[in-house]
Amino acid sequence: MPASPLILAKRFALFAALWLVLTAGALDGLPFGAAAAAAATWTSHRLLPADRDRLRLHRLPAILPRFLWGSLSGGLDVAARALRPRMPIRPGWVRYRSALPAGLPLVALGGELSLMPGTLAAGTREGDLLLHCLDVGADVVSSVAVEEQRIRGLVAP
Amino acid sequence: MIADAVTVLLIGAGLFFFVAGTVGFVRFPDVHSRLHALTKADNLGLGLVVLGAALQAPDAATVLKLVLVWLLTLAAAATVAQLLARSALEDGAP
Amino acid sequence: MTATLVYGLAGSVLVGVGLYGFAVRRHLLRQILAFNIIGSGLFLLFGALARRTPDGTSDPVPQAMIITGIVVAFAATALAEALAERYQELTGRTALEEDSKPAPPDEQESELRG
Amino acid sequence: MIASAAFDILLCLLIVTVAVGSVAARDLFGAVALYIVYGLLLAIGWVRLGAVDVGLAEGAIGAGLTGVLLLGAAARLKAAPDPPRLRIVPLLLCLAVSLGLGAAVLSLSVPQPGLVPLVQENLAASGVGNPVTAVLLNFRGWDTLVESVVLVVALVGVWALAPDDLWDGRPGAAQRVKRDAVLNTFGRLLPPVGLMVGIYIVWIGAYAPGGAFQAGTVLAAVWLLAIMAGVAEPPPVRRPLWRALLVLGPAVFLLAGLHGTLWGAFMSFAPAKAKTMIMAIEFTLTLSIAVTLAMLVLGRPRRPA
Repeated sequence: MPASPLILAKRFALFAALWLVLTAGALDGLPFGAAAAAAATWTSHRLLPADRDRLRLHRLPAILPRFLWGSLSGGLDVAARALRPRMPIRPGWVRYRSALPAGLPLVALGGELSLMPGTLAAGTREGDLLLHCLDVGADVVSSVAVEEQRIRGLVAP
Repeated sequence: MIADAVTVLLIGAGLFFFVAGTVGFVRFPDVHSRLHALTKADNLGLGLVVLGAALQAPDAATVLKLVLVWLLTLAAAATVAQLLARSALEDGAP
Repeated sequence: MTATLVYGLAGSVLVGVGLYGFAVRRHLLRQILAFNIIGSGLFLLFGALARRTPDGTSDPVPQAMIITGIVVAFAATALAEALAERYQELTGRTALEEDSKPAPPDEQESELRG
Repeated sequence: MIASAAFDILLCLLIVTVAVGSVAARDLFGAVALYIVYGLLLAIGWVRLGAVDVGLAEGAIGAGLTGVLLLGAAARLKAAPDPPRLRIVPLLLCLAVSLGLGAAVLSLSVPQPGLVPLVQENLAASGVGNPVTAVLLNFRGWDTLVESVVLVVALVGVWALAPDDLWDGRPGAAQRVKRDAVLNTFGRLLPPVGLMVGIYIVWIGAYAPGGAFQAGTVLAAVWLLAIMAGVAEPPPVRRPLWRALLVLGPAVFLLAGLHGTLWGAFMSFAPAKAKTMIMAIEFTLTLSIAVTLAMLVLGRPRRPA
């Protein structure tokens, strides 16, 4: 499998940045950091071949505000439902046919949905994403479609 | 002084969401609804605690490290929630 | 000083809890768990006493010995678990025989050969 | 002061309650699950005692790896009927042991400097700034050397329990995980990040809490994750390279100790060289510990279920 040097370099830079965050840029740690980042890049190439660009991390800042907003409203929503005496939940299942391919893109969508208000992914069945909803009355499908677009921008199919 | 007050406020709010998530975990009727309570409320709770702790951090590196802790926990929560939801489904939970 | 007392007493109680579990429960996995509770209770007792320094810093020598102990306890747990599993494969049992009523010797032998 | 004492008391009550729950639990799975919770709570207790190195080791090894090992065992061992019984005589005996230990704690609670001044005086000569690492790898390097050998011996013991016809096999049982499933994808993403964190924990061990055992556990954990996710295969127990990895750390440790005989005595490091020696031992030991711990969790070669 031909590895793209550019993608390997990007991954190396990402791991090196992780090292700098962990060590607060300590100078005597740099040789160890370089070796660690090289080893991590090799491992990541073994596990996820660096033949195409899978993550477009430069798009992360663009979707961050909505993610934070979703986290906030998801937490508030579930806290309100849990604490109210009548506990207004209507749990149920929704199947969603996603255009995203299996593997990282679909798993990323499932993970994202599991942190957003009202939805929880439970893998796929016959290619459909199985979603557990805390309130089946809400318009789940259209909000899932919005999330799908955001993930599509971040994770290359 | 103001930073200290905001820290107390943020961490207090974070703890509130941890408690709310635990209440949901106890009250909700089935495995999958309980997973909702744990993922959403704890995600927000930890985020608020991290924010509160970041205000006390001596330098930017510590803030970044705290954010890293939050991100890794989120990734773990998002993955484990899916795995548990799947395994409960296959075990025949409604 | 309070921390030494609180955690030292908790360690003492844990040793008792683990010992009781080890004495009363028969399943080998439960005995392994109980043995680990005894061990961690002793570590806690040791670590709490390591905190008796006048300025409240923790003595590093006991800390190092406890870390060594935790790792050795894991190695022993892994070996004990492997023995328990093999014992079940060979005899079909998950608990050692009670000392008060030993199995007849010929039966024991045939089980071990099978 | 009062608030922190209240927290300690509450935490200890919780620890003891969970331990009792683990001993009294009806099913094996529940007993192991409570034991994992118990280990994590203990780790918090260690942090409260100012023993962060121990807290890391307890959380990673005592709760994490032991938990994975025993959850596997709970699935493989039959659940024989074993109702929790209340037996008066053992109860009284165990109570007596606890009371005796408690009395010892009460009688010993006089402030003692212990070995803290001695370690502080010699810290500069040890080559590292973290006193726990200095004790583990320099002042009491003997203990740690023998301990690293104990790990390998335990693994030999586990392997020796394999039936003859399975001896050549891969440790553990084969994992079947669907490609592109959630676990499979996670197992492809996390290991490189875990590798970075593991190497960071060995490196920081020279200055602050961390070190070979905690780092080795992190590396073992991500390797086990990759194996369980079906993206890596454990090597057959006969592979020479992997056997060399198992003994690399103890061997380097032993050589460093022998080198010390030139300087004065076995296991003594010249202060000028101590840092380099300790780093060389720490990194090779981390590698060996990681492989050994993971193989101890995987166990002997097994027949597919």
